[in-house]
Amino acid sequence: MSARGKTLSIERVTVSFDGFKALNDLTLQIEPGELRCIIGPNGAGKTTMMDVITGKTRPDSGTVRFGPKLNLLSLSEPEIAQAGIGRKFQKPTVFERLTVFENLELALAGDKSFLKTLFARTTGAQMKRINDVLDIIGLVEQQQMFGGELSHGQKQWLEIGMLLMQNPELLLVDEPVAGMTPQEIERTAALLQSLEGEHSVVVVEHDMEFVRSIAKRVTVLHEGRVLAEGDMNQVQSDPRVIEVYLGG
Amino acid sequence: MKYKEMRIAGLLLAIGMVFSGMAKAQDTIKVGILHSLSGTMAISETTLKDTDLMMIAEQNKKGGLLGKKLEAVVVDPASDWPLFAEKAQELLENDKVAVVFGCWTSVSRKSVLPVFEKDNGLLFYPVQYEGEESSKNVIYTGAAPNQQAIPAVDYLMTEVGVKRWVLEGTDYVYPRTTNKILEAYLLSKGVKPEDISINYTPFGYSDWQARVSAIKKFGSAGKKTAVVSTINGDANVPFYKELGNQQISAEDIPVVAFSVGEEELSGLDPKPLIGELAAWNYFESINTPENKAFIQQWHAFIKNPKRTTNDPMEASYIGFNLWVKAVQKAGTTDTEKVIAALPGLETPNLTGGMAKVLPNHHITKPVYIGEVRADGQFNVVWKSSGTIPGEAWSRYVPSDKNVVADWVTLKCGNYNKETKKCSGQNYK
Amino acid sequence: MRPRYTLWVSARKDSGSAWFLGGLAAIVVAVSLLNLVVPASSPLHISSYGLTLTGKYLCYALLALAVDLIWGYCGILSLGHAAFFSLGGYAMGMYLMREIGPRGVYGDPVLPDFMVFLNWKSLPWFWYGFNHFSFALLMIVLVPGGLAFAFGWFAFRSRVTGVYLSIITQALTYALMLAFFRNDMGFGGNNGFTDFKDILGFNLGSDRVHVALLVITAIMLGASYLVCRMIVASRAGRVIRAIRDAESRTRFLGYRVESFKLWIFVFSAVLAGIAGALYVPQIGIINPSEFSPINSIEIVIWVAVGGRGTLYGAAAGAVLVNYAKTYFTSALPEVWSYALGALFVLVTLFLSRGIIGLLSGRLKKRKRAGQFQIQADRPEPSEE
Amino acid sequence: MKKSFLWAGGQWLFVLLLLASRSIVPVYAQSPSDANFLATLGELRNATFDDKDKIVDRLAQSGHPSVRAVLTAFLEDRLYFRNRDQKIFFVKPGEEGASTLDLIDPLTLKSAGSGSADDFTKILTNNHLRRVLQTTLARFGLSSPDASVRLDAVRDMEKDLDEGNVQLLRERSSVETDSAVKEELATSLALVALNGSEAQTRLSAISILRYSLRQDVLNKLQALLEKSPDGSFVESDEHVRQAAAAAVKSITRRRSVYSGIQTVFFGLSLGSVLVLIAIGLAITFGVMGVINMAHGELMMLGAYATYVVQVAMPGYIGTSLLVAIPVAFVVSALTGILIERTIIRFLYGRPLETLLATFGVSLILQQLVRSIFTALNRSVQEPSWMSGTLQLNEALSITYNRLYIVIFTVLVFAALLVVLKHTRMGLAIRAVSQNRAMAKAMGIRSEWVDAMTFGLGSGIAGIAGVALSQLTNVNPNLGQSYIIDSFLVVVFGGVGNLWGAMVGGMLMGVVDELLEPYSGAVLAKIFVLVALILFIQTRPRGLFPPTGRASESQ
Repeated sequence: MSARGKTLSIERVTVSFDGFKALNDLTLQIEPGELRCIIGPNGAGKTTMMDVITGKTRPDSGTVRFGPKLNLLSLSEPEIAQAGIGRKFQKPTVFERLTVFENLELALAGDKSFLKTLFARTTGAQMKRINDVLDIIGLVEQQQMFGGELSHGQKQWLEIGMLLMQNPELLLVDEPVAGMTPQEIERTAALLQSLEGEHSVVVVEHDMEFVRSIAKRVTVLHEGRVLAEGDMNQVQSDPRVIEVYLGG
Repeated sequence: MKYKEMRIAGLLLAIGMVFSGMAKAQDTIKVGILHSLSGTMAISETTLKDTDLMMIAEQNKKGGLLGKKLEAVVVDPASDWPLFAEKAQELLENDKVAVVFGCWTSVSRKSVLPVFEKDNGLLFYPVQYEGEESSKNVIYTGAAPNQQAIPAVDYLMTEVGVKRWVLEGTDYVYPRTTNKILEAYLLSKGVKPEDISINYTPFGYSDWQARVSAIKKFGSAGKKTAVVSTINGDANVPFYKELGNQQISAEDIPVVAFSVGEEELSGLDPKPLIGELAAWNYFESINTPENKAFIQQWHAFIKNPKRTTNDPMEASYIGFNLWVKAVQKAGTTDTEKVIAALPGLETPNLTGGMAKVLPNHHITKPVYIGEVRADGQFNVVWKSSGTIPGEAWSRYVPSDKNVVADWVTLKCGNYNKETKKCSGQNYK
Repeated sequence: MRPRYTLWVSARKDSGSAWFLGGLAAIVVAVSLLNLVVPASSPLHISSYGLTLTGKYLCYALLALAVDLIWGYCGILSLGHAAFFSLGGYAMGMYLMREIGPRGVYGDPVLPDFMVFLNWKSLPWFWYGFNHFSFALLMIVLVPGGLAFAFGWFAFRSRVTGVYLSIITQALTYALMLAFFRNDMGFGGNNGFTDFKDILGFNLGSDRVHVALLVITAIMLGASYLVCRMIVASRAGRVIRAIRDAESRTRFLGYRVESFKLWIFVFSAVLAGIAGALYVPQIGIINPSEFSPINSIEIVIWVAVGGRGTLYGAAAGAVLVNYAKTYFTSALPEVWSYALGALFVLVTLFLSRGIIGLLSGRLKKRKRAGQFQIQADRPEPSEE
Repeated sequence: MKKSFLWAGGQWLFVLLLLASRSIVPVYAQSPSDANFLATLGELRNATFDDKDKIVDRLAQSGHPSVRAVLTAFLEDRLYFRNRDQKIFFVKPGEEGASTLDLIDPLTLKSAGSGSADDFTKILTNNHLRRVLQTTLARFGLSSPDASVRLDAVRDMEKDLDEGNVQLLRERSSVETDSAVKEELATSLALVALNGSEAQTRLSAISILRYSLRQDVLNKLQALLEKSPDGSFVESDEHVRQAAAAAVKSITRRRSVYSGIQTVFFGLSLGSVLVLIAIGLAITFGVMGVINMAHGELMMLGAYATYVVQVAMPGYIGTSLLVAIPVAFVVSALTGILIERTIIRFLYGRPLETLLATFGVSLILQQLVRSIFTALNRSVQEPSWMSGTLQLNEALSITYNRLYIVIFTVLVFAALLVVLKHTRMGLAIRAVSQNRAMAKAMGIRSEWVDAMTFGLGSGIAGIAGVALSQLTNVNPNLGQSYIIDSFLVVVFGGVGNLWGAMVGGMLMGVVDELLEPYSGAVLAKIFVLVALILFIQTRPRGLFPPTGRASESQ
């Protein structure tokens, strides 16, 4: 199986933490512009997979390619981020002692070396971009509040906003709607879908309702490997999946 | 609320410090005391602070000086050398003290020296030291190398028949100079270089296992061997403990120390050390009326009949008495006049004989060699005939050969008899 | 949008700067005049002791500034800054020693006294060049900077963080202390350097020279303050704070955390070195105990007392604590450790944002920011 | 185990008081008169040390029954004369510095009442004289029923192998039964034989000596191989030289092996000190994430506790040390708990703040001790069973106090492991350190656990203090000199890992001691520090990386 034309292709990746295989010969591909949902019980390896892609964890074996040839395993976290992969953590991590505005500003795409940032001036275009995103994530009012002062939901939004600022080719979104109100969830869904097409989006989520509302294609992970893949109905009718979810 | 109050408290505390108490009443003669009361040197120096306070109290009992009471100004340079310089400056410029008694380590003296010479102050320095110095503004009442080290080595060579020497010291200027002088001296006496082993360890060195067994080995070459120790303060206790544990008795390899006295011994169990030697200009065990009186006075003042006395205390005692005599002679506390009055003055030692201020600002001292005995005191096993004049510059160091210090006629602390030059002086 | 943003920044920060720079200028001018113009007889006269003391405080303030930059803003607690300070000091000291020339005790035209006394025949190679002031200046920057670069390069790349970093910086300064205590090293051993005569031909004994040094120190302090201010206000400054708060998040945004840390660390080390270099000629002695790890800890405490993460606070803290030390060691020589110890405990317990935090905390009580800062001192949520 | 006479002195007197009445083996048979014995003794009063030397000899020759008692007393500084009538007495042992002396009559050896110290003058000895006295007295020892006393006697006589001594040794060797003493006698007689005129005697002497490990034997043999100034060999006979050369070779080889072993032991003992000062910290710092700058002062308190206990129970030095262990633990533990309750508990999760606060505490504790005990060193005595060396053979001896400290460290470490692994408290401690919230949820009173944990760590610091009191100065700065090392050990080993502290400490100790002979103390230490810095680069979390969150919370 070749990785031609794929945005992301994970091949036969195995990660084991002292004996326990978090990822077991996992193989997975993401098409350009695709919105992919990944579900699975706890310990299925969802977060570990994210870690491998973003360079946080190095696999024992296997390859991870981004675009036609870029080998992610040889890159550091910052390089991977620069290459165009953005990540939102499961537990929202924004910079608590920076303002919402500053949080977004730091996420701006562009040269991120020390000297450049030392003399960087925020250009009008960048200003506009920041304000657009502020509008999208609905934090215009709170832009001078500290990250730490936001509600949980707002933090989620802010972090998504930071993703948008990076304007990455591939977004990895880990449990975006945890702790959100139904309205917020709806807006998140809308937002993610709006991204579909120009970005590839990978969403890891427990909330089945939410997944159903956005997902075209769903991958079920179990014990570190792909258990089933397909649209929501196929997946949910798959006996193995049912077994895992009910049994697990 | 509790927080709020504490915060205010904190603020007040802060403000409180911003107002320092300065000028005090001027109808007294101020005497500065510059000894570390905290930090590593506190062990040794606190005692001298108390001695000075005792002497001042005594003097005031006698009605003070020139009809004025003496007022002690005590500061704590905290064993921090730059702080010594700073505190010296404070004493001289802010408190306008007439004289300062202080310093222990050579580096603390070196650090205050420029201050005393700039402000033309007067310092009495009460500790045995390496020499190589004579300042217009300092009176050295401790032993110079020729008043401690040389006699000790002589004793070991002649009386004990030592043929092989370990010069063991802490790595700083006093041991280095002393050992330099001793090495030159030993070689001049025909000791072979391979029979001299010189070694230095850092301050507060506590793991002596390897060193002591090395000494043991060096000492087992068949020739009578002795250790000349210039090990400083803290490192001594573990050193002697290790000697005891590796069972090197004084009969096998005697150790003669220049910085271990009654007070240091009071810090450890003397039994393993019986017979170890020390060379000083004073021993508490020396039985003279003056000494008895001094010891009683000390016990009364410190309210502890067990506290020992030691050599630097005597040096402080002598220094204080000399200053008093000088002030009385000059009829003023003006430094210039007092310094001029000092050379030639005499005051009795606690152990007999007179301490006389020499033109080189050092004094004459008797030399004693003692052996540690079971009660932590010393048996005097040798004493110099009469007193020995202190030499600022050692005749055994080539570079010093022609250098003399003379503040009476030459008015110079570093005068080269050949080149007729006076070098290394700071005062105008 | 933008103007509002910047306005808001200045509103939040620069009142402090104004106070700080103004106060600094005022102090220096006052001290200088009271020393030079007012006659010694007058009670208002400030002795050269007061002069030296002020100079020392300002050097320490600069040092505190350096530490606050990396600790307060980048979250790197260096327990080794005394090392950079001392290295700068030694570099200056070596120049001053060479400057003594033949006026030393042993009158050797080239060798400093302690070398003559150790029977050294020739100058060790690492002393070459220090007879030129310019070379010394270069070394004052290069030596601490170079060491910091070498050290930081490894430490930050291998992601040594938190307590581990603090402890190995401590090991670094400890090792240097031991090394400099050795007489064989050629840096004067325990005595270090002292008894300096003059600098660039100006007699170090005269008050005028000390005033000049004081002014220079003040200018350096002010300038360094402004540079630090510029750095922390820049985007890089925000990245640095981001690193402090959530290091790996910053990585995922594409920032090379180690290089940011490294540059800030080096810059801070250089500032410390300069502080040391200014310290030596005013105090008149430099010796290995300056390397003592305890000193490094004390620097951190100045910053904490003043208020970390506010540059002027750190500087103020340095002056305050050292003033307290000067005062106590004379006023209560027997028990001053109690007072100082208690001060440290109280400050950490009740003023976790330091004196400045206390003051500013009152000013913007109603401001959300004000309240929030207090929460922000809680432990950072450990990542993922 | 060799015991110098200074220690044996006490027993000596008793052995002797028993024998005194019965016959003592006379040195040279002749019946002495008390009168000229007293007269000779009297000459000691104002003789120079050289004269005293001769006088002692004459006394010994006199063969008077009480010679031994008198000379022993002289050796032990217990010989006085009364100023009033110049009469000579000696006093019971263990009365140095006492104001009244219990007198013993030198002739009858019976008690002769007592008198004030001021009325008496001590007759002084010096090193040389004491050496003479020892060898003299050793002759009496030769016939002691106690083999160890005989062994000491032989060893002392070896130090001065004059005709008389050699004669006595020969006689003894013919009747000696104890193997150790026999061997010793053989060696020393062989040493004498080396100077024999017959090449054959020298050869046989060498054949005995080659099995010895003694340094002086080695020197003697090496001397044979040297050339005298005129170029000719000191030892004329070719065969003897070869034999000597071979002997020297084998002796040096065996000695070097043993000295290697010794160096390693030095390392372990230094290491065990490092471990001891670090494990307490491994708990407060490792498990709780508290950077306790007052750790050193807690050790200091332990040391002072030892001192106080010892003062409180004079005459029971040995026991007092054992008593001190629990006392020190309690003292330091309570202090620790106090610190934790009043200060540290407000600072959890902020390790750097704890550093600042506890630094303040350490200043206060130091000053406190300074105010109570003064800045002077306090003398903590060493129980007799801790001093001296374990002489494994002539080349390898291990000092007891170091040996005990190694053992002590291992015991403390083991005890700590048991507490943490197999007690409820230990379980609670580990639970809280790994997941505070969860532990709370499971009903563990984390407040209480924190206090206990900190108490435990502090208490162990106190115990370390007990050990340190046996090695170094007991003064207010004791803590300062160890705090940095203890932190380094913990970080090197891996924060929060007891085994890490153990392995790390021992490793640092051994490396240090191995380097020292070549580089000298300071460079060795510097090398260790640099190596440690580099090591942390490769393993940023130490030898045994921590599992708990303790080390990450900042």
